[in-house]
Amino acid sequence: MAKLLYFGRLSDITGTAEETLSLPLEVETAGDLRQWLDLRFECAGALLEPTVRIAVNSEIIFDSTGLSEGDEIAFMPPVGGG
Amino acid sequence: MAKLLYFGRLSDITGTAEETLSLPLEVETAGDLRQWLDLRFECAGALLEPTVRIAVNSEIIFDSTGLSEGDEIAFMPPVGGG
Amino acid sequence: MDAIIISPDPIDAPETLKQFETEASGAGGIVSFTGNVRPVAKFGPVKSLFLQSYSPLTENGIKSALETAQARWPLMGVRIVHRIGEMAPGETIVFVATASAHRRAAFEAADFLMDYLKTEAVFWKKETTETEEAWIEPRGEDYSDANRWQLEDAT
Amino acid sequence: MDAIIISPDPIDAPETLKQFETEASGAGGIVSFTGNVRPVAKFGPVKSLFLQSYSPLTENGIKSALETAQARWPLMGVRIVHRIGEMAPGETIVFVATASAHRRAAFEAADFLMDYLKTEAVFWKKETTETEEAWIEPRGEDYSDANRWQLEDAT
Repeated sequence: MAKLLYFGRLSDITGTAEETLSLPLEVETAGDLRQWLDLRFECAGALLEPTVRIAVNSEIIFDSTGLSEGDEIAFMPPVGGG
Repeated sequence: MAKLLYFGRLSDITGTAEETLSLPLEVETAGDLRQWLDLRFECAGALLEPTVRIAVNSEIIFDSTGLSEGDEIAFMPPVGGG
Repeated sequence: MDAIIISPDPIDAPETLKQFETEASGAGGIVSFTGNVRPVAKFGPVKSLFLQSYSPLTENGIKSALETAQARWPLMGVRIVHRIGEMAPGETIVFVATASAHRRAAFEAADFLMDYLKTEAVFWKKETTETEEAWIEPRGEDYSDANRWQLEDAT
Repeated sequence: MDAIIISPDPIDAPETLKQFETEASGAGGIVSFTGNVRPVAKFGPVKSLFLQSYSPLTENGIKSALETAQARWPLMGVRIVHRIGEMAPGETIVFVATASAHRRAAFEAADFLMDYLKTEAVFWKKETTETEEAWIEPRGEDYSDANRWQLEDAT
């Protein structure tokens, strides 16, 4: 199982801020997961935007990074506080 | 009679922060007064420095400005607060 | 008091400045920035603002920005307080204070930290008005403000 | 509260910020600068600092700088408090606060006003240490800081 987090406006699109699921066999990298989730949620590319960064276990990673069961995977649209 | 004010380090040189005196006949302009006072106080040019500005009745003036009895004449070395 | 605080508790900016000035006594210059929830947005009066963070990314990023500021300017103290959760118009979202013997250092470091917080700190914010809820992302102006510091690095 | 105060009374910076924030409520960003008497000078520990002004030149000059700032930046409020007379190390000499809907405007206006106060405001200051009394005039750095604003005017 992996824990998925959708921050900011992404939670409006996915309808949830957090979910736990088993990664499908065909999902090996973070990039694969983007594609798979974008289809699953019918996001029309919202999860594919390059400004949406992915963090795995609290580290920003590249789309080529491999994923493992047990990972906490966060989808982060552009950040900004203050 | 004119009122003379010496601000900042100038009062250390003149030995007074304020005095009242009749302007000598030969002192017609602010520049004349600088010269006359510099000799009188034996300032060795301290009052002649171009960074020392003169204000007459609360307005910064040029050395060529004429002086009158009743004026308040202030000698102001470089300013700065904060 | 910790140099960095991220919390849902209301921020009392003057009180925080008071504590900071006591701790940074001896500094010739202290600069503070207080950022408040704006009362009016594009689509009318603001009802509330929601700030989301992602621990420990948020904390780690701010800590790293603070260390960058300390390496770049001769600071005698830095304080960063950022609120998260739900807040009302006029309430304080962020308070930053810097202390230095040098006036310019205190100004620049506070300015730099605010640019970081606005464009790089790991927060998301949602503004609620009468008619809608909108997630607010940095404006072009915020990014160009932040880029000022990178350009200087290169020269 | 008046926008400009020049007085021998001690300055309570956090309290002044508090009053200012109340008056400037609705501003998204508030910047403050607090300048304190430094504890140590070139020639050892400072015993006291004496600030001399010349009324109404001092007031008129500061008023004019404040108007320049208001014309140049979209400010919702400005506060300038400057102490005169005798003061002790650690005590506040000057407090400046600016409020604006725009963060950069608040930072720049406060920075501009401090540069004015440091190099052009009509004050003279004498620092007393164990061994001597010295009148302090602006440093080259203060003048170059102040010139930043003139250079920008020309472009």
